[in-house]
Amino acid sequence: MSIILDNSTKVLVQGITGRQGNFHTKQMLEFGTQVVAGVTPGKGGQQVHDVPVYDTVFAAVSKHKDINASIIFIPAPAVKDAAMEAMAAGIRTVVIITEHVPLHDEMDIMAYAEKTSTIIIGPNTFGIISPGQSKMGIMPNTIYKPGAVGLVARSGTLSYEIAFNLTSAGLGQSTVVGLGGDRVVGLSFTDVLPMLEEDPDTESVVLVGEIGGNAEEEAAKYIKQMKKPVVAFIAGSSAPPGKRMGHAGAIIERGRGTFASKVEALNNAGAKVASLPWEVPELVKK
Amino acid sequence: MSIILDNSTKVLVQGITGRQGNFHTKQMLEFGTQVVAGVTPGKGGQQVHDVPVYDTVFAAVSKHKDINASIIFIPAPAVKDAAMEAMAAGIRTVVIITEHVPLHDEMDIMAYAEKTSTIIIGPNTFGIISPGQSKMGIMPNTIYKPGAVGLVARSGTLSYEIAFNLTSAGLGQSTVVGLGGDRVVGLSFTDVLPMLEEDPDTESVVLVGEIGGNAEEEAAKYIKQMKKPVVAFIAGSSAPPGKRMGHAGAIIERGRGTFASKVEALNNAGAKVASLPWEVPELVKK
Amino acid sequence: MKLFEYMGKELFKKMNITVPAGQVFQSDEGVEKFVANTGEVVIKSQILSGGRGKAGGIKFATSPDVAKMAVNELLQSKVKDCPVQAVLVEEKINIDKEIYLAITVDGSIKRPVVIASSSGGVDIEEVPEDKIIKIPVDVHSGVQPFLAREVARQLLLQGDHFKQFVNLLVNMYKLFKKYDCELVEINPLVISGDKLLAADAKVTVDDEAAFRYPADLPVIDERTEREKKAHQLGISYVELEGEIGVMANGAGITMATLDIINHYGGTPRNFMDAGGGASTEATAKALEILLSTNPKVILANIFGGITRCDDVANAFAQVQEKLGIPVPLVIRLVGTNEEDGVRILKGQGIESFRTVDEAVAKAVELLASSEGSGE
Amino acid sequence: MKLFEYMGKELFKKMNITVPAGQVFQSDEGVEKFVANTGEVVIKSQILSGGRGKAGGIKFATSPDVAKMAVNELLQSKVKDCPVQAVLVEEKINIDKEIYLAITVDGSIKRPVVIASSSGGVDIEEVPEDKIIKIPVDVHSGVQPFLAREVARQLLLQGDHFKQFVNLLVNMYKLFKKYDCELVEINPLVISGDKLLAADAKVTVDDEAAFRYPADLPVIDERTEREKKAHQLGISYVELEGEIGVMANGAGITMATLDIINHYGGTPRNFMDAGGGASTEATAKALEILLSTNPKVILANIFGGITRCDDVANAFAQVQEKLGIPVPLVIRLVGTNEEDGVRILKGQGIESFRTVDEAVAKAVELLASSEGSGE
Repeated sequence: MSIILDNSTKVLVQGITGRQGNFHTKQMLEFGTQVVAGVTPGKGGQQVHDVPVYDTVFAAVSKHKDINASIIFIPAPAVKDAAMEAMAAGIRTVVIITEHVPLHDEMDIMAYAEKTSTIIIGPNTFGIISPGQSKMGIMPNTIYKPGAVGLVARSGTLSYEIAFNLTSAGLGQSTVVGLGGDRVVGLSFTDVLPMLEEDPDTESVVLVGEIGGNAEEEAAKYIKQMKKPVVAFIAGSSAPPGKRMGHAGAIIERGRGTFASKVEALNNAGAKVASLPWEVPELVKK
Repeated sequence: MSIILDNSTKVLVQGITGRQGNFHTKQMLEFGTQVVAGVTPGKGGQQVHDVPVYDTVFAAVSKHKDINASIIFIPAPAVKDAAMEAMAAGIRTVVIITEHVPLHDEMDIMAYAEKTSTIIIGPNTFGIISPGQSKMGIMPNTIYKPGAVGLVARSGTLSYEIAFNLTSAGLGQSTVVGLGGDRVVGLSFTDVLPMLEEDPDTESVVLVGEIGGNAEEEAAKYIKQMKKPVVAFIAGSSAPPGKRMGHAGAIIERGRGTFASKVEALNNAGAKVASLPWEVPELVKK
Repeated sequence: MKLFEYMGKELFKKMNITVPAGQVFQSDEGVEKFVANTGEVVIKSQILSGGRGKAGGIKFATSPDVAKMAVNELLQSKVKDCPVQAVLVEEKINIDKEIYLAITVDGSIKRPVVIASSSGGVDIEEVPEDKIIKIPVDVHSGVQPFLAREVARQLLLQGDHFKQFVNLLVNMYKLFKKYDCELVEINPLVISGDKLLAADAKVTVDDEAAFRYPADLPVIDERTEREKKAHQLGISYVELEGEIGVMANGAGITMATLDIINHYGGTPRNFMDAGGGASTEATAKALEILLSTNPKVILANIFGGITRCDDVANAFAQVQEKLGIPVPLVIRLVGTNEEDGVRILKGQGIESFRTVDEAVAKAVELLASSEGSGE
Repeated sequence: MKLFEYMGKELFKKMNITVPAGQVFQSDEGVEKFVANTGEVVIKSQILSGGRGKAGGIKFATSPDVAKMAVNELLQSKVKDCPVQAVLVEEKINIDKEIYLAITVDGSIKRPVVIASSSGGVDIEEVPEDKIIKIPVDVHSGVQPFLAREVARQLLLQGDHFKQFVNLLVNMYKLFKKYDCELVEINPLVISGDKLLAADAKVTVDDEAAFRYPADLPVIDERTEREKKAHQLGISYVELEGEIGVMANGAGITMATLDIINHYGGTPRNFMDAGGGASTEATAKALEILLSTNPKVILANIFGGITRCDDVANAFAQVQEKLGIPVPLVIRLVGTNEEDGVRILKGQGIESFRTVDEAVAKAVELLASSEGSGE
């Protein structure tokens, strides 16, 4: 088992003929993901790595009625349109890899997702992976192994670092979810933690957060009532206020979202907070 | 029993200090409606017929937490705002009396109603009445009596005519609903008929339709499976195509929504269709 | 409010929807020059009814002087009973393919709907259901490019036509929203070489939104003077061609009253919904409008609710005293303050009835006798 | 992108939000004339940091010559380390009451939020939570008048102020949407007699929406030349004040790398997220930017995924051969094509590590010894 994504998920790739879409479709297929169709307007009828391409999502889903998830590799200005298209066509899990999506477009996407009860992962995420089953995303195929740690992170490469540390320490993962680095993203810690808490194949949870926003503080409220052990790592202890550390969300503004407030909230909730990334596996094993 | 509205419904009047709002608040109170509050921006703190007035709907519902329906007497240009306000404040039954509401505003209202699962009656309706219990609307207080006929109509005075005929013939009513005369309105026949079918106190149903649109044809599809007898009357048998007969919806355009197609659909569905208004009571009694 | 084709095309141009090169003329002044610069042209009479082509309202010309003659001919003619007050002279375009495209409101789903068909150029009513593409629009998101792409795909458009169509439909929806439209129709939308051109334009805007029409929206009024006057009184009034002048209070009951007149073999001269709660004064004015149409009989069907029977009766009494009512008058009066109303009418020698049945029967009987008497 | 106060106020005026009469000056030319016509004025230095009042960036003047002097003084000064390049001279208004009003984005509820308080004029952070009104906005319907009325009611506004406020907030939201804003803040919104005036303007627009900024939006850039250059390369780069030049691939891991440097007692000179999948060429350019800041040590933390270790290693080799790297270099290299990468680096005499732990420890050690050596 796993959350959101498993080996039965039928995946559509929006923007499949682009450089990124093409490359990662190959990676996903190699990992075992069931990529059943792709979409690029004007390229309908082509094939990419033997995956049929359609002009619109409606055309794809009318041909492949079992499509139940979509991953978007589309330039930022067109992401809102692509996400709306997926939702309007009835797809209820949408992973948006693209970075630099305008904030107002993100809010529009999330409002439509709320209305249609769609799970959005991202934008600006590495995606989601259930090792041994399937992945929708751009994470390297090699650093994960199946196991019982659920990992949820705001940031990409940092989560690779931690997954790599876990795997090296013999700790496999049930599902790894990247929430995305923007100020407005779809799933948040408080959405994913309950799924992991209920997933029978997840025994412990690792949360990788960062400064900015109050997602970690909100997560702490839920962690308080969790039965499964939670280990957390928060990036940005050294970041000066007012500077955006790459992610739109990772900024301490008006004194909110500091490292200290997050660590305190997580500690109070009973999570073990690692000071350094490589301490995470030890804390999980305890 | 009755549908939508009964003697426990707590009613808010939006636009209570206006000429219409004031007059009909009095009428409703006399009929027994529980009007608990009113709203007119800038008039908060006043009273109308002993009903307290607030500046905003939020203020009214925070004081009267049991408000569960609102009736709107607001000039057409501000109706969308008023209806959105009621819905945003959590009120889930909204009756809009106002006529001349712009079509695009009506579509916006209905989209928001769908999102919030709100029952909208109208715009351009006489409202809803459950004789012996409560009314939200502008219908005369005197022509109804409690009974077992459910009456649903697109048009106001014509429904009075028919209710009056029913009452005169000794046939009381469970609930009378006016859908409103505009092209886009909230509740339609296909929403109300199932409610009447399930209402234990309704024994038979009278449908008062008119030319234009396809609401009666849609209704016929549902009537086919109804257990309770249905009598229908359709206005507009003599109307020439292309002319709007007062109601925005009552127009035969592009050959759709003709009298003949409606009568045929209703007959085929097993409804008895009266040729003249005064035939309705006889057909109900049969 | 329906807009003339040329007005619709002005709006199209503002919203970056391409139309053929053209110019509108209300006289022949400048026609020759325009045609000399343009070449072969089509000359279209600007009327609000459809089917003007079959009715002779469209002419073609290849030279300036032929065009000038055709313009004059059309401007002096009536097409489908409408005097032609303007013509639109446009470059004649090569038609590779005609598409039907419209955005309108579907009351049954309470939202806008995009309607399209590869079978353009003919009345959409004549196109079989399965050749018509219908896609509802979520008003919260509007017509996003993805929806336009799906329509383009179903229309089997390719390459550059596909891209142009997507922009066109997105802009067409913006126009639909911006001008509070009930209908925006392009029939045909023409593929002409590498171009996509709106060869016709039907735009209907919502009368109820008049208070917020953008300043650049032209206003046209095809109502008669009487209809305008009634409108100012808040009365819903439509002229018909029969004999009995009708007044009632409520649209549905007015419609039903006309039906009942028909049932009894009479013919209504008009639809007049005097509304609910009209005062004595307003009712008197409505009655004056009725009288001005010289009906053979006047029938009022008043179901008093908000409307008070005594107010109505007083209005009739007032008009009779002031102007005289030269034709038979039949009034059905029931409801609020009914007794007072009946008494007032009786004082004026006007008979009233309690049921619409009796009243209409009486009106038709009076009509028959007035016609019998050769009046 | 933050806008200067005067730019924000230009947008306010376009959206019918009233601001005090004022004029912006980049020299003293015209100041005397403006003040002669206006009377008592306030002169505000246009900088992007808050708290300019306490820092001496605001002056008052009652006469033209005093105003001219104050303008010159401010234009020659630095406020909060920013050289003042423009001043806004405005009529001094009587303040009856100050309100705080802002629209911003609340990431936790994924929508805009209206924030208001009767305690205006001070930093909103200093206002107790229970004195702050927060109302989320549904992006589908936006700020409708009803929402603005509720805010006005909670602010206890009355009569004409109430009505003006409703219009102002509705327009403020339109501005927020139209210009893709992250923040529109008016602090204070001033009640002055019967008027409601935006006495300050803080507008921040979303950098990611730059491709669709309306043409009338001014563009300002407070980034350093290096930051701009990095931005053009698609690199996220922020200058800091420490000693170790840092490069990593990914925002989170870059942040964590800085944290680890701190943990070991070092200080980072910059934040540089070179992104995922950067080519040899792009990585070489990023490294050149790093070198231009003259760090004492360079630390690269590369977790190969999409990024290939051999590409990164080749970039370092290239730069070393072309320009030379005059400072100690520490590289953590793991993941895709790791072995190739390590071999290439070894060929250049560059040591690499498998864990970030070792790499950072080494970098800090080298920093200490470089400082120890008095370099």
